[in-house]
Amino acid sequence: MYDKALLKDFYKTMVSIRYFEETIDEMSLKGEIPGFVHLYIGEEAIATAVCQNLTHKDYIQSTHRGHGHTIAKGAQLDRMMAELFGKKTGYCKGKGGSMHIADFSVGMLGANGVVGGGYTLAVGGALAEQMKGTDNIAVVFFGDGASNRGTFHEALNMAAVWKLPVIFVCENNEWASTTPYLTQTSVKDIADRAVGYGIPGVIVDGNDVFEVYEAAKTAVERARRGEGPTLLEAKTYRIKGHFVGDPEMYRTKEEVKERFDSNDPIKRFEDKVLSSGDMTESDLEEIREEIKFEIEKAIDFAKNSPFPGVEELYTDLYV
Amino acid sequence: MYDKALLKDFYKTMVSIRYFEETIDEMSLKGEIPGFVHLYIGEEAIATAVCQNLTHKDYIQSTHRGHGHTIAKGAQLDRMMAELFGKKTGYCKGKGGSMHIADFSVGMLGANGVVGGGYTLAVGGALAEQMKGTDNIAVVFFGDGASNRGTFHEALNMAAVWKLPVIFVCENNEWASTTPYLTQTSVKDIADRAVGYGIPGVIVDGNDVFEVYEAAKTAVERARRGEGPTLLEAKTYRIKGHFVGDPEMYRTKEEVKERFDSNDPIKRFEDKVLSSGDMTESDLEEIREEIKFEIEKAIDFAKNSPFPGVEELYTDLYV
Amino acid sequence: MRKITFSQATLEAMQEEMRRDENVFILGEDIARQGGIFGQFKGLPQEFGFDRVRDTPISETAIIGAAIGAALAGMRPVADMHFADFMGVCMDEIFNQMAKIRYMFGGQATVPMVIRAPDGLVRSAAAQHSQSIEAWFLHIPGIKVVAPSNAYDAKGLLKAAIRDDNPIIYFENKDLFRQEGEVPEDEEILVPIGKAKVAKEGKDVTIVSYSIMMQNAFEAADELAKEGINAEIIDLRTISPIDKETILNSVAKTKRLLIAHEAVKIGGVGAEIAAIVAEEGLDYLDAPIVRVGAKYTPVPFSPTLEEAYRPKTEEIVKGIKEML
Amino acid sequence: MRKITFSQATLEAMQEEMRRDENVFILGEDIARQGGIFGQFKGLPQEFGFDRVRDTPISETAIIGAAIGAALAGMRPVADMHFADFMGVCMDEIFNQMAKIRYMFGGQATVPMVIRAPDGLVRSAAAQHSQSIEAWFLHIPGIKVVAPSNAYDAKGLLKAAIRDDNPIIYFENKDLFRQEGEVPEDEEILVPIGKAKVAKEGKDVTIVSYSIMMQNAFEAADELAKEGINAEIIDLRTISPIDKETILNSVAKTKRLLIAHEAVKIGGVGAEIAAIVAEEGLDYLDAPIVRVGAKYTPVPFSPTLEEAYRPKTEEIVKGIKEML
Ligand SMILES: Cc1ncc(C[n+]2csc(CCOP(=O)(O)OP(=O)(O)O)c2C)c(N)n1
Ligand SMILES: Cc1ncc(C[n+]2csc(CCOP(=O)(O)OP(=O)(O)O)c2C)c(N)n1
Ligand SMILES: [Mg+2]
Ligand SMILES: [Mg+2]
Repeated sequence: MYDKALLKDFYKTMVSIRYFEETIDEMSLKGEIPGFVHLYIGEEAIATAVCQNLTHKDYIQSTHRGHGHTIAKGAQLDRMMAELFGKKTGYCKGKGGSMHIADFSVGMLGANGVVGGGYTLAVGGALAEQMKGTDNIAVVFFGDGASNRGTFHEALNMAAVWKLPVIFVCENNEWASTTPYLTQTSVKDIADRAVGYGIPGVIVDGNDVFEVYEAAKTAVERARRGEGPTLLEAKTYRIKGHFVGDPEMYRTKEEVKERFDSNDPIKRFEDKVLSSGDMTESDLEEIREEIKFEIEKAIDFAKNSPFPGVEELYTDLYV
Repeated sequence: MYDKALLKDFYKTMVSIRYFEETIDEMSLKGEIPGFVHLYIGEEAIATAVCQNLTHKDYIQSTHRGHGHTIAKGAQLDRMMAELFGKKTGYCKGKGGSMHIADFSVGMLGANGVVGGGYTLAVGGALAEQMKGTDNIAVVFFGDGASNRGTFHEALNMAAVWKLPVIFVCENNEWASTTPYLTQTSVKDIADRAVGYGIPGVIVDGNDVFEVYEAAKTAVERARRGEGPTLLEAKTYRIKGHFVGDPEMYRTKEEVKERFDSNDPIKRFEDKVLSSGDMTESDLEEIREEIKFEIEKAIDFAKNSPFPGVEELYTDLYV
Repeated sequence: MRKITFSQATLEAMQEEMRRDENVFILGEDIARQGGIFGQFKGLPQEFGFDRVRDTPISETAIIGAAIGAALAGMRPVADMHFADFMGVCMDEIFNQMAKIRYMFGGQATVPMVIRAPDGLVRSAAAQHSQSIEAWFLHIPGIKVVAPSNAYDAKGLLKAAIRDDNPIIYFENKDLFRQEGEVPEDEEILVPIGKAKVAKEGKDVTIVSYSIMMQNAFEAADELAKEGINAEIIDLRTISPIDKETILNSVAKTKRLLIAHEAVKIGGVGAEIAAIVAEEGLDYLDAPIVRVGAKYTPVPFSPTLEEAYRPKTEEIVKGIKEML
Repeated sequence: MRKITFSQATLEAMQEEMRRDENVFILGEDIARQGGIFGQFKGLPQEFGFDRVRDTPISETAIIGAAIGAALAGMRPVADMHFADFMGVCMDEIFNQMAKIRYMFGGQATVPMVIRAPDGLVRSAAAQHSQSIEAWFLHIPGIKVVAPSNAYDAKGLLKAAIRDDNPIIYFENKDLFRQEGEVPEDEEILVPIGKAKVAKEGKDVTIVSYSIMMQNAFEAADELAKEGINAEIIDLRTISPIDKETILNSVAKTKRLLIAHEAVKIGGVGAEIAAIVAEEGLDYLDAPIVRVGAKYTPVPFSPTLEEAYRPKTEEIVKGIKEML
């Protein structure tokens, strides 16, 4: 069904995100990475599948939980790692960190420390492309919690009424920090909110890279054709604490383990491609080794890079 | 069907609003009323019918177009008029004016110069009553244009998820300033947005005082029973310019005249009660005379009241 | 020389910049169909189309957010705020996104956009439609802030702002819109951002002002001239970054400083200017600094109270007389 | 005396006030289930229920709006902002509604509410989670602003704020939460709003500060004492309204003034204080005023840059030495 190159891409991206994050989880707990770090482990299929439909000319707006989006959009692991370490060689020269990671060269226009801060910026990116007459599009990722910010409403209305090429991807991982989403969100399916804007609202299994890929593809094609926005809700689950160091008093370890064991998107992918025979165990192993090696290089790069000097405090403030 | 006292109330309120506003339209054009003035003429049935279901213990949050809501909630015409004139005897001692008219003694918690500023305050009023265990409720009026503010979304979600006794009344008069609502609003029926919050969304003919009354009654009872919010969309039409002095270059006089002649809520009421025989022409005439007299008194009161002295600049800033 | 209104001057600035660069566009509420509350956009959609002169929903956060996003995507948006008072609605977009994106992302981005913010008192518009809030933005690194006091500067600062690659807030006083001023016709007018202007030379006292209060400054100077007091007047033009040098040079000469703005005195831009001089020019001073600004209340509606609230020429005159 | 953390002090304030008055309640994101990022709400829902200690959606405008509405309806809400940085999201509610409702409606309303706003630098939280923005609110009539510097004041100011009938913003520095201070156990602690405190008497120079920078002020004073310089330290406690009298009295005595805060120096609270003294106490001054504040950039992430950004004790010491 899917050609092997695509399958390899899926796997490579998902595994890159997983290994990258497992590493920074460790580094962050050891105190080598400063600041707040939010992990995407268990949600890899979403960024992977959505971004697979995008080119570097398309834009994405990300969240506080942005490593997955950044990797999936095509950023290099070494410069990402350096940024997380606060080093001068990082994408943001150490000024951003995990919560503000960005790689403009591949259309990744930034993680965002403000929940719900990305919607309207994505609308603006889409507006620019519409005005320029390209078929480039913008995608904004956001959480279930973020879906209750007022910016959601303003952005969806504006995008819908102007038929902008923008896709709103809700990563419903059932938790907003310590809040189970249903306790503060008035609809079970956030995709239902599409009705209020007269646009398609689509629900997918966010841990099935294939399902996300197909739905995203439909939305992306629609946007490129000039038919306007789509609200895509990917159902998933937050495996890690809200941030590295979260004591997670609000749920049990068992609940998490059960959800992960039964629904790890990478495992599901592996099972599927192995049983269909589309990939072999050694195909997968090869990719895993390759990524491990890259992560090691990235760590070396980050560790061996210098911190920015104080003389850089005032650079990049104004043009 | 309706008892005569209720019919009289409907008529009295609608005519009070109409005459009050016709008077201030004139006064404002003559320069006797300072500041921005927005008229509610042609939309009287909505405030009238909704507020008929409320007591002075219920709260309303109003808009920049707030005279109708204020009168319907039970404020006195003389103190309102004085406020519009900027006089010391006004409800806000001259500090508020038309855009900030309020009468806390009857639960009218203020017009608002910020479009969409009232939603969340109404939510708070409803929350307070819920916490206190009363069956008082809050109502917020807002326009079609205001329905695109982010505050709409945050307020409706919060109200829905907490099952607060608050009613969101959209006065869809087809215009937001110079903007025909469909050019900037992504749904034809704003009531459809209720789907995104899992609450009832109800559409009524806003120029039919009876239809609004019944729908509001259902919503009010639901709220008082603790079953949560309703989004009520009343379809109407803005007869006057956006503000007094608006050159109205964006639509024709003919369009407006046709819409008013065919659909004046007061005329529709008169036709109905006369043809049903529930009221007589002299019943109506008596009420009209009474209101005219009251308006004259209100004008006298306002004109003869003093302006606030400069020593009042600093009063009422802090408790 | 040709006289045009301040409003017309801003319109010409838009026209010239939109003709020069097709990436410049403007978005805001009721700007196209209506032509702007102050007529400041009249004719623009007819020349540039309703795409580049774009009416929006009542969604200030989306207006500013979309402008930021479009700027990141290579456009040069101008976003109209309708009334400066509504900047609270999109304050997060302004201070956490627009102002920080370039720095936070290590210079990867430029955010060339202008926010047009009509501010100030206008006949009894009351608490939520009359404010001057420029001081907030002085305290936010990453933004530049300008405020013209006359038609010439209105044109020159707006054109310069549109060409600047940084995010800029352009405060335009609502009462100035209808006022006329000299603006030469066949000349490219660009007022440099970051430089104050000595609007009148003098030797006895320095008055620093900007926007509409410049008129009070001139009135006060005329008044004082009758008594032989020769005031120097500095028009700040740019509020952030403040042109310290011009101010300090003037105070070095005059030994006295009064700052006047329409915004509330406490915590206003005048505080920063006074502080700069108290830090870097204290020895110049022969008299206490005086600040003139609005009283510390929300803007009241009633004409009598609005007048009491408003900072006045007499306060400038009185303040200066007390220094001498 | 008993020592407790700043965080514990705020918790006790909440407990005592919620016990005293059933109309007091608190709402905010992740405060009940989590107990607060800084543990500052631990145990509250267990005692007062999840109704009065209320987790909310991620909807800052609705949180503040609902608090205002509830206050109008007779409750005494405390709204938690999670991070002060998010106040931009609900700035309209804060400055156009909360601050103006009483005045605009001619005194018909009271708005007894408290916004708790954790602010300041905390290990590399970066541009959007590290800011100190109290200066904006000084410029907004109708609000009071307080900022405790230690556990005792944290308790006393929070209790006083909850009892005050005006809207109050309570800035609590994130780095202070874990620090301990002396707080007597069986005593009602109420710190009066509007009064600064002379935290240390001295005669050679006045240091005005508040919140976490008070610690640098003390460090600097110790440093200076070694060289025989005796600094007086004023803890502002209330940022709006500023207690002019205490400041002016001190400067009259010491003849020298340094103001230190963690917020960006330009346009900060220090500017207003410097301006007050340049206006009303210029003759007292024997040396230029000095302000110490953060550098004029967004807060950078990297530890090296964050350190460069942060205002430091040495700057206070150096500033004072240069005065003498
Ligand atoms: C405007 C704003 N409010 C609150 C926060 C604090 N905060 C950070 S992440 C988060 C939860 C976000 O939940 P969700 O949107 O579901 O994303 P997830 O973390 O689950 O990926 C909160 C409340 C913030 N950063 N910005
Ligand atoms: C936040 C905000 N944005 C813009 C405005 C300017 N404005 C005042 S009324 C109005 C139109 C409102 O339209 P609608 O909500 O439909 O109410 P209507 O005037 O039709 O009753 C606008 C744009 C404002 N007052 N507040
Ligand atoms: Mg989530
Ligand atoms: Mg309307």
